[in-house]
Amino acid sequence: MHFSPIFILDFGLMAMLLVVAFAVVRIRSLFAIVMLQGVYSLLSAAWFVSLDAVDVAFTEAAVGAGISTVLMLGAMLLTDRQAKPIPVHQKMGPFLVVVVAGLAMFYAIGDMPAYGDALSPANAYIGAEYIEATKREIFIPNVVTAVLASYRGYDTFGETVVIFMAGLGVLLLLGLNGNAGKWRAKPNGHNIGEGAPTPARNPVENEPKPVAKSTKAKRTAKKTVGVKS
Amino acid sequence: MSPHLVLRVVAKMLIPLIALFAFYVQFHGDFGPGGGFQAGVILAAGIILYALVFGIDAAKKAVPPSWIRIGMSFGVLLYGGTGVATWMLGGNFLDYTQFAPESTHAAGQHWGIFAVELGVFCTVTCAMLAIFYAFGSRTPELSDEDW
Amino acid sequence: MSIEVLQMFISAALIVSGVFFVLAGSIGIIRLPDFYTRMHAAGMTDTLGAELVILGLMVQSGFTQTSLKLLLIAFFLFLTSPTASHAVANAAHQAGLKPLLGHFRAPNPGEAVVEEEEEH
Amino acid sequence: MDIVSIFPAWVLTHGPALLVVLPLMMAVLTALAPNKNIAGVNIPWVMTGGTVVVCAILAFSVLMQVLSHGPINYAMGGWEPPIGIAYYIDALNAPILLLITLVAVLCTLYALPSVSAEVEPKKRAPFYAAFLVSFAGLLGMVTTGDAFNVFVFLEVSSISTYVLVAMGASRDRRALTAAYNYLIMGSIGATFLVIGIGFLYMQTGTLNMIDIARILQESGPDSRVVKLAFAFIVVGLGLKLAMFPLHTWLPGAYAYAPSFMTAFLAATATKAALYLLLRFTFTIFDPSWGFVGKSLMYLLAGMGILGMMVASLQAIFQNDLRRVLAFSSVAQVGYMLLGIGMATTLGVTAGYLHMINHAIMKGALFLAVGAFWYRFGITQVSDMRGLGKTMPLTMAAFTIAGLSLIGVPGTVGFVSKLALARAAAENGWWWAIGVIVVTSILAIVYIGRLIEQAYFHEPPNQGGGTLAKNEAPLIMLIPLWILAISALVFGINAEWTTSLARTAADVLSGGPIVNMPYIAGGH
Repeated sequence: MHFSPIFILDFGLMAMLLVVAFAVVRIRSLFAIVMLQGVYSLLSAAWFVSLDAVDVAFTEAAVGAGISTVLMLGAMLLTDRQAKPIPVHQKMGPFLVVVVAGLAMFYAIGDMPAYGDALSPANAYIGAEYIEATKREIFIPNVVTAVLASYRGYDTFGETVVIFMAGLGVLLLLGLNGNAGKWRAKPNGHNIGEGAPTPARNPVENEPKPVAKSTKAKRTAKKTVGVKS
Repeated sequence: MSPHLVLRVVAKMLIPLIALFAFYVQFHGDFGPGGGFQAGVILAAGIILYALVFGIDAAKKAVPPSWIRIGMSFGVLLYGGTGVATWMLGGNFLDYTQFAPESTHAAGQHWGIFAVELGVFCTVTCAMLAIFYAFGSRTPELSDEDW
Repeated sequence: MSIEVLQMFISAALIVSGVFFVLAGSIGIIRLPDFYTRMHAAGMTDTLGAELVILGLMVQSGFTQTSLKLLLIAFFLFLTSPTASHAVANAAHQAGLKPLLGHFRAPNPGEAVVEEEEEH
Repeated sequence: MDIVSIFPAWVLTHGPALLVVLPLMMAVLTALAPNKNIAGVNIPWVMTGGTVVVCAILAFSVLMQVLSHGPINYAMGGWEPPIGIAYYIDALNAPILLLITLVAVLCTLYALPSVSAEVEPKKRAPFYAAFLVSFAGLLGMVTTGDAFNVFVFLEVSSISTYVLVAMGASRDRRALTAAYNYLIMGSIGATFLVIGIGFLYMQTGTLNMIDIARILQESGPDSRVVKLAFAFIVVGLGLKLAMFPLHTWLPGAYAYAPSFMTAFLAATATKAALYLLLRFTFTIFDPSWGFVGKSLMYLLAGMGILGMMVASLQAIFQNDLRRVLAFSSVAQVGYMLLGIGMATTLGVTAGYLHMINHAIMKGALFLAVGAFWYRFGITQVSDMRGLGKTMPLTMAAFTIAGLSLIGVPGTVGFVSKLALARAAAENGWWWAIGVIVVTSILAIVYIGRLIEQAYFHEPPNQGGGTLAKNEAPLIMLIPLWILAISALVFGINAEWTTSLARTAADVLSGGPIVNMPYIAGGH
């Protein structure tokens, strides 16, 4: 095993990813977690560059480190600044799943092709053909774009629909003006159910307080505490 | 005087450049890294920066929420419409060669890729803004002391 | 001395000094006592250190497209890093975070400097 | 063949792609449609209804074509597989396409009153759009012959389903937690699936299912990467199809989703995932390989049996009407897994048949429950008192479907349980027959409880007198009764459904794709 700069870079980045991932799991301040996730994204973007996956790195940097950090911060402002502690017994299940999945992957390492092996099936079969065929059939220098938009354009269509659906889902559930969730469904006849709210009761009455107001109050409360301490 | 004078000045300088970069990434995607996804995110980031610095109401004046649903749908329609157009021309779904079957340099492919990337761009920009507006609007406003 | 060697030396000098500032800034972030002073160190890392490294790289690549791109990066860093430092420090100030003041009072101008330790 | 020649040639060639693209495009247009009624016509509903009807016709043409001319290949973008994405439809997935589209037609019919009672007026257009996206996603999952495309459409259908489940929040706020739970579990499942597909790609270098199968046949089962891929894919799909210990998302999602969505989900979503499980285990992997055969027998059949027992018991102790049926769904998935786990032609036939039949009866049950809510706001079992008098037609359809769930002779439930028992006997799994009998008795308990409440109790007093008779509107009764009657028709004359299931199982055993060896009999 030779310690080329690329090798050291790869391992250094992976080690940093690991450290950041542990920090994200351990820390309970949501603000710090959001920031660390941005750090994680930037690190993985750097790692993708070292793997020569520039397009992926670009996406990761733009989406992971850029916009999702802002969106997470926006979401965090509406909730709280601290995560609630989770009792250990609730953590055991996910922990076991992670350990088992990780061990399974370790089990398979022996039969995986070597890192960067040009003759591995993933690189030699369709991968190589894409590179050849793009030159021959599409005439654009960026093979990634050719695969994404033409050879596997149908997948990208599906992904576009996923993004559309994400936006539509937000529109449906939250609304763009922050006033969703007040409307109540009513049965069309007599309501004799226990679970459903009766039509006689005023639905606004037992609404929780408007979210924005309560978080605001909480925030100012936190702030004064922060200054005093 | 606003405590954010510096931020405002710098943001005013940067936002047009961010938008320009988004379009560069969009239209240069055939040659360098990039494409509709990245470009859409970058443009949305520019608008979000505007919202953060100048307030979400100003951003809503610049990019009204009513555009968002239309923009999102338009993107998917453009993508799917490209496929429908290839159907009309007698090919399979998304078979871009139908646009210019005689071309030796795959002009049809270029047109098809251009159209679908534009569709992705529209959808991504508007979806990102939709999410941001939805979360951003739930606080009364992003007032100064919050940032 | 040929132009290449000169180029090399200038770029090396720039990069080394940039790295020095980055190192100093990093140590500063760890060692300095409070938020504002750390901010100072961090701002230096971002702005001066990074700018000098980029300048060095520009000198190394000569008049090429890469150099132009580096110039753009330098320009954006020059704009954004100080702004970011300013925004963070300003936010801390707005939120009411007081800077940590030392045990020594600044002497009035004209008076002799008397080193007088205050009681804790 | 006569029926095939009705359709124009273009539809026959491009129908499979149109089947998925049409609802997607219409979803987008529906999202832009006005929410208000124009000239008394509910525009989003008409658009949705038209789309699903056209899709049902297309699915029918696809099925007829597959049955008469053999499998359909369709290369997206004109790129032949393996370089491009291909659709591959044979007798295994064509019936599921028809099933999904027909259920969607019935559910959409039912949705007109149901959605106007349950969804905020200004959100109806995007709601229908989300439904169409979910529908298209399921169709895409089933039609595609490309392993990664499966994941893409799984995401398309899942994300829209999470949103639709959360839309139940206007009825019960717990819908939000249920949707969140579903989101987390579903995302974990999708992650497992995509990791598994990634490992398959690592081993074979291709994503086309047929190509993967060919390469795996050449290289053999010895690679650990293949085993790992299999494990990840089974776990991922297991989460999606609510295999027993991974079913925790299902009761909540079914209990709090809007009524018509619950019926649609229960009748289609797990079926599509089950189809994928069949496709992956039997076509891409090979049941004659030791690890595949063993996990079919021990894991799938074992978990199926456990699920049948435990979920049936849990169903007995539920107070929420839809939770009873949801736990029963988990149990019924167990029946299907038991059939598939036998890995014999008879077993797979029985599992497949039960999949179709379960869609019919569970669809009817959930539609009826939705009608109960629509008229009386009923969600709890104890509120069902006297429904036999107040909603006689709805309750009759509910009873037919309930009896079918128990497995009373003359209903579809009996047909598939009998087929399953036969397959078990042929396999020598006598204990499995015992389990089937026991769970059927448990089904008598939990369904009997509901029917007893409805018929042997007086309607509650409401405002002085007893509750007046108030039948569900006709447009809700029609789809309900179509399902209930088909539960009887296919129960008495099961030839058509059985032959469909049989052809599907033959596809797996005969293997027109590549000559897949297929284990027959027990091992």
